[in-house]
Amino acid sequence: MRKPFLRPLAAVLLLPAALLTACGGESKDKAEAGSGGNTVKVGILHSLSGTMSISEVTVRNSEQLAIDEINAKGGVLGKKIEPVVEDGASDWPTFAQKAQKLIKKDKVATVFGGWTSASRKAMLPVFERNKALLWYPVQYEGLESSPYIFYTGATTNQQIIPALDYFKEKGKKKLFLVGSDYVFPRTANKIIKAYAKANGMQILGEEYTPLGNTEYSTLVNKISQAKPDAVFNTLNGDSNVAFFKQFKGAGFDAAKLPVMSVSIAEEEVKGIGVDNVAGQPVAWNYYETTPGATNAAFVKAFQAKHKGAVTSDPMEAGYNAVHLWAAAVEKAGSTDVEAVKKAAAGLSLETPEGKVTIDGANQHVYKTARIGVIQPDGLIKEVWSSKEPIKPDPYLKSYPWAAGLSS
Amino acid sequence: MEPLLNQLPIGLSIGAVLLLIALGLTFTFGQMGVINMAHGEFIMAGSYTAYMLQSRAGGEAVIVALPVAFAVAGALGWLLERLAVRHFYGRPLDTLLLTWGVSLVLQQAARDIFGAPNVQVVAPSWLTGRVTLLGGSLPYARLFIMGLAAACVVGVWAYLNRSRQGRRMRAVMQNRELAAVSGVATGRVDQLTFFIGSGLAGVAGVALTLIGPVGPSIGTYYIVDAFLVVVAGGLGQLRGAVIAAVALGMLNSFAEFWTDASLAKVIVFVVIVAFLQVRPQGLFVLRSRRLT
Amino acid sequence: MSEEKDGALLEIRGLRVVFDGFTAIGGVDLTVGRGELRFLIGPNGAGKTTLIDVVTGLTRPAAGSVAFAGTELTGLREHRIVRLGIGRTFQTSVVFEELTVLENLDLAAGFRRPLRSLLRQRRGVSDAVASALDTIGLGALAERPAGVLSHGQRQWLEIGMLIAQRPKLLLLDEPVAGMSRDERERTGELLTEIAADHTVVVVEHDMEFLRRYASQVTVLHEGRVLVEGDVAAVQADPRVQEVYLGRTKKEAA
Amino acid sequence: MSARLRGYAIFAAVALLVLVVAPAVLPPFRLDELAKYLCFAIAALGIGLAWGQGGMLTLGQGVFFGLGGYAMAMYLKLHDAGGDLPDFMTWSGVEKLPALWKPFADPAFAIAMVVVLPVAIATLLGLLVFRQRVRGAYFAILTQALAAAFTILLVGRQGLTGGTNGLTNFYDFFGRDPEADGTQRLTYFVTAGVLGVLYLAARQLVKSRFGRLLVAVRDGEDRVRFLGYNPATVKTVAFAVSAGMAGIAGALFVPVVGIISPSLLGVVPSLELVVAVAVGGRYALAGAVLGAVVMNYAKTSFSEQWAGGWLYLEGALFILVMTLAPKGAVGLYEQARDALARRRRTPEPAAPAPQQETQEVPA
Repeated sequence: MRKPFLRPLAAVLLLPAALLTACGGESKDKAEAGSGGNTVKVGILHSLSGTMSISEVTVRNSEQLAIDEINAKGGVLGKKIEPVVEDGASDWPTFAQKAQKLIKKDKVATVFGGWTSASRKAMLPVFERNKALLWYPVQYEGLESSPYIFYTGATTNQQIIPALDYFKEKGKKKLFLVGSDYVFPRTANKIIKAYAKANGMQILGEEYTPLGNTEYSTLVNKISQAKPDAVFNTLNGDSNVAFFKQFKGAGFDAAKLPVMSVSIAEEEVKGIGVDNVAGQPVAWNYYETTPGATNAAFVKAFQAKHKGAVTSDPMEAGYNAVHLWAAAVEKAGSTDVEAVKKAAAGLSLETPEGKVTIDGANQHVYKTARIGVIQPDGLIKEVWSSKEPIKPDPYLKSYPWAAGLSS
Repeated sequence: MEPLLNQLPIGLSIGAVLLLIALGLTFTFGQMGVINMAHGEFIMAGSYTAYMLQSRAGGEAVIVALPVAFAVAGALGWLLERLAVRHFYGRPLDTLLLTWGVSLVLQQAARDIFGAPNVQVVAPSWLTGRVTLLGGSLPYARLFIMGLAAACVVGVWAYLNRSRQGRRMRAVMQNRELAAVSGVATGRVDQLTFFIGSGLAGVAGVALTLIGPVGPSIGTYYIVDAFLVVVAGGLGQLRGAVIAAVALGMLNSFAEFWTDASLAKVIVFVVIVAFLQVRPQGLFVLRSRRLT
Repeated sequence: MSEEKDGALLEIRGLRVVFDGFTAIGGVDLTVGRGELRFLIGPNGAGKTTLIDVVTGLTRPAAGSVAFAGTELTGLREHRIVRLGIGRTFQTSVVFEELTVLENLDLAAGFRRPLRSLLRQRRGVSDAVASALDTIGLGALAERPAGVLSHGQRQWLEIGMLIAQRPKLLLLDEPVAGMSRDERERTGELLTEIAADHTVVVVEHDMEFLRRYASQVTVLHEGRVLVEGDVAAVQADPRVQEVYLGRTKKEAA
Repeated sequence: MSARLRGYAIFAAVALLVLVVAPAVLPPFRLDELAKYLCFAIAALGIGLAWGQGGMLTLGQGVFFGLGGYAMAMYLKLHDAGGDLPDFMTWSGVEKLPALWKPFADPAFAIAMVVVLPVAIATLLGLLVFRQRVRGAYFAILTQALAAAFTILLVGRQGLTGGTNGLTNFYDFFGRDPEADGTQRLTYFVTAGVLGVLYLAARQLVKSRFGRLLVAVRDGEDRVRFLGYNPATVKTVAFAVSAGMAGIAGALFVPVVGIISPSLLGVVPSLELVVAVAVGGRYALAGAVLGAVVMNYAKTSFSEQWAGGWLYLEGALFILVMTLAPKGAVGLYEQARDALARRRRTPEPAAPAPQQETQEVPA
């Protein structure tokens, strides 16, 4: 063998190792310079590329807005907030690794980030082991309460259960469950089934489709055969577009068969096509149309930066997360994780969705549940609300019918 | 029994979608052996063409867009053939990877031009109704897609079998060297083949706006299915593609009806692998005596 | 090779091959005895190569039987047939250009080796390979990749690979096509040498080559056996002259 | 002979760099990243073997990566649960440990499965597919569909597999905290060591008679049949070996990154591995390793700077490599080396060019 196999291998490992070395050296300097100066570093970790970027970029924008607002008022503890933005690339392991980078290399005071359950689950051990703080801004499936995560989106008893209460009030007794095949829909449907059992409702069908699925005629046929009173929809992303187009194509609309969606916010309505979803109910804690001066200011500030953009629930929850963290830091007088956690317990803040309070026991927030109806202009109008903030109960301990769900 | 009967037209309409997205591949993959991973992005180009025309043509954009999308996607395909693919004939695996690179670039370009979120294409008002068939309803949009698929098949068949250009194309496919010696300008034929194959993807893209999302990643949703149709149907076989598409559509429809959507996809894959055990070259094979 | 010189090695009976309705071979009987050197000739489309394809398993016959030393070959897969002791070359020589001449031969000699020896690196040169290398006279090029060989050298390498397989029956498909005069001469010598201790069937077009090296000849025409006999008799046969010279002269050239 | 010695010397130098220099100078976070790249390099090595040497373009290598990863993660999950149900099963509504999981409580079984599962599945698929002479583009598409189907299956069976979330949150990696710097350092060394050993083994395989046979099958599968070998067997073996390597890579990935999930094994990650191999140079094993490390490094650092740009870069790089340097970086290096060598000994008629330029992979 004349061909030296090993020589190219040298080039292989030398090059990146050299690059990494260079990088490493430089990063060490940076980290030391950053942590001691007169700024406070925070991490922002969302998918800026890949399938989830559509949604997550908007949250990054609202978090950035909150940081700008705080900095305009002098920052926290007299120091400006310096965001370090990382891309989770819609890939869960990347989230874990980037979280590690933010904590270990950038030594950030806290991280705001994540959207999918999977990304949160991937980051969770990183934050717990390193005793670092994550603020997670999206409604999720509950059954979790990490001491190092603050959950500013709704848990199930602040979104799913109120939506069911609404259906119950409207006299809907026969439900059909449609969801994308992943954790949130499966957990949500488990809760819905338990609720239905306790409240004399019937579940006529439960169907899951792969993420990114675009063929819904069979599913729509199954629904029309089952003849439910209402559909509970936990589909995700592009599947919603295909589902609603084909649902409408088969002759269904909100008057004939309401479809309660928990993943469609103002952002998504445009892509689905307003005429396909107009009149359909959705369940969230915040809408762009939510009344109040705080929201008016938020919407105005956001749209000043992003022309023609809408504001949605997760964006607002991300915006709140930054403000809540800043308030806790001020209260604690330090960015130290344990001190911030302690100060955050019971902390209240006026936000676009109204007054929210952090529940120290599980680090979720009290939120008002709101059912909205999609308007022909693409915005969502509130038609029902829980009147006052609901105490977060991620394990549904206060619901007797839910016993056994979280065991 | 009735719900089961409903699945028949549904299966047919899924088959029509599969056929529409795979038809272009019977040209590029079938006739030329080029695995064009950017095929999905040509579909996307067709969808965005409909979106762009909307502001001018309004509700009829979908109809106006059909020929325009054919031209736009076809031009993209032609460009791809001229700039890159033609250097790769005889190296199908390399083309596969090359065109995948192209597909990445096109996706990101769409994201930068049209934005990452899905956009809305409004269907013409006369396509919003439905007919009742076998106790279930079949939306006009689905009927339209079936009709379009049928029209494309007839068009392609006529082109391949009745026109001089088409006969040349088939000659080049069956024996490139011989065709070249017989005075067929194989380079021209290749360009045309690629143009038509990609153009058909554009037509499919327009049709898909009626039932699916319109966004930068839609190509990735269809590409694997499209190739499976061609693999099951047999290389370059129009007949095979039609039968395979309808069969897979039916299989999908009934498998999903009895199980669920996730399992249906797995079942389709298993059936195809099993099928290839019986017919490794797909449904229809052009027999030849050549070694390799 | 010490085979008994009597009895048939290859027996083809009633062979029919059909391609999409076209009958390539329409009922051929052919017997090749042990130790024989048999030439198969015939104009284009006569079915010569198809016949070899059937024997080696590349083409499935529509009807008929092919027996090799008493074993039925139809339906067996190619490598099984090779393992029974039948080797062939192709019209357009196929050698492995990335591999050296020696590696090509070594590979050909290898299928009888135990499986685990495959995982070891080749050390030294086995007897079969050495003698094959010697026979084809490419010793000087042993360590060069086969890609650099000339057309003639490739054909010899293919023949060498065939010998290295130690087959009982060799099927050569147009071994001198496209060769220069010198190369033909060299190939002819090679053929004589091989035929001394192998049973060989040669498909050939080249009449001059045939005259010089053939003994027994079978003439195929339109999928059937036209004539069989020794060279002189075949050449003198008017039917042969008609199919060769009467129709297209260039084919006989 | 001297080339061979030099080869060993360089291998030793690389080993020194990877095993001594990098751990000494890199901060733990970067070292962990490098470990991740090395995992991908192991999988790429397998692709180099199957595709570069054997001509089988496998677009479903993520499946085998996943099988290895899940086998390892299932053990870690059960170990953490300590007799209870793993956390994700609780919230997926699973009440009893599924039978499939039970044997994975035994670490020896789990580690064996890391290799056995991918090899078994690849062997089965190979026998089915190669025996029927499904190859080239058909094989590529089938493996791609396999990757798609496998991800859907994993995601759909949440109670069994953790669904889209995958398996994560491990507290105990063979008695150590997987997030601790010390453990990460250890997993780095283990990964680097495994890569080194597998590289040498793969190289030995390539040089063996089997390796020569594999190249022969790549360049002329039908011809090989007439040498008395069954190409289906040869290909199946190579495919299974490459699957086994992917499995090992996946298993190492779990402690290194702390998660295994369907997003790592789908169509795109599988393709990206192949891309890396092509960029590095598919015909040399070192090229595969080089490609995997460099491409993944580039991806990480690029997405840190300019997220959307990575797709452009990856796509463009790929188009350029395929058109201008189909043999990848290693091919360019060899060309440069040969050109240099030719210039040095000027008067002598140049040695025959290193094989033909356009090397065709049989369809």
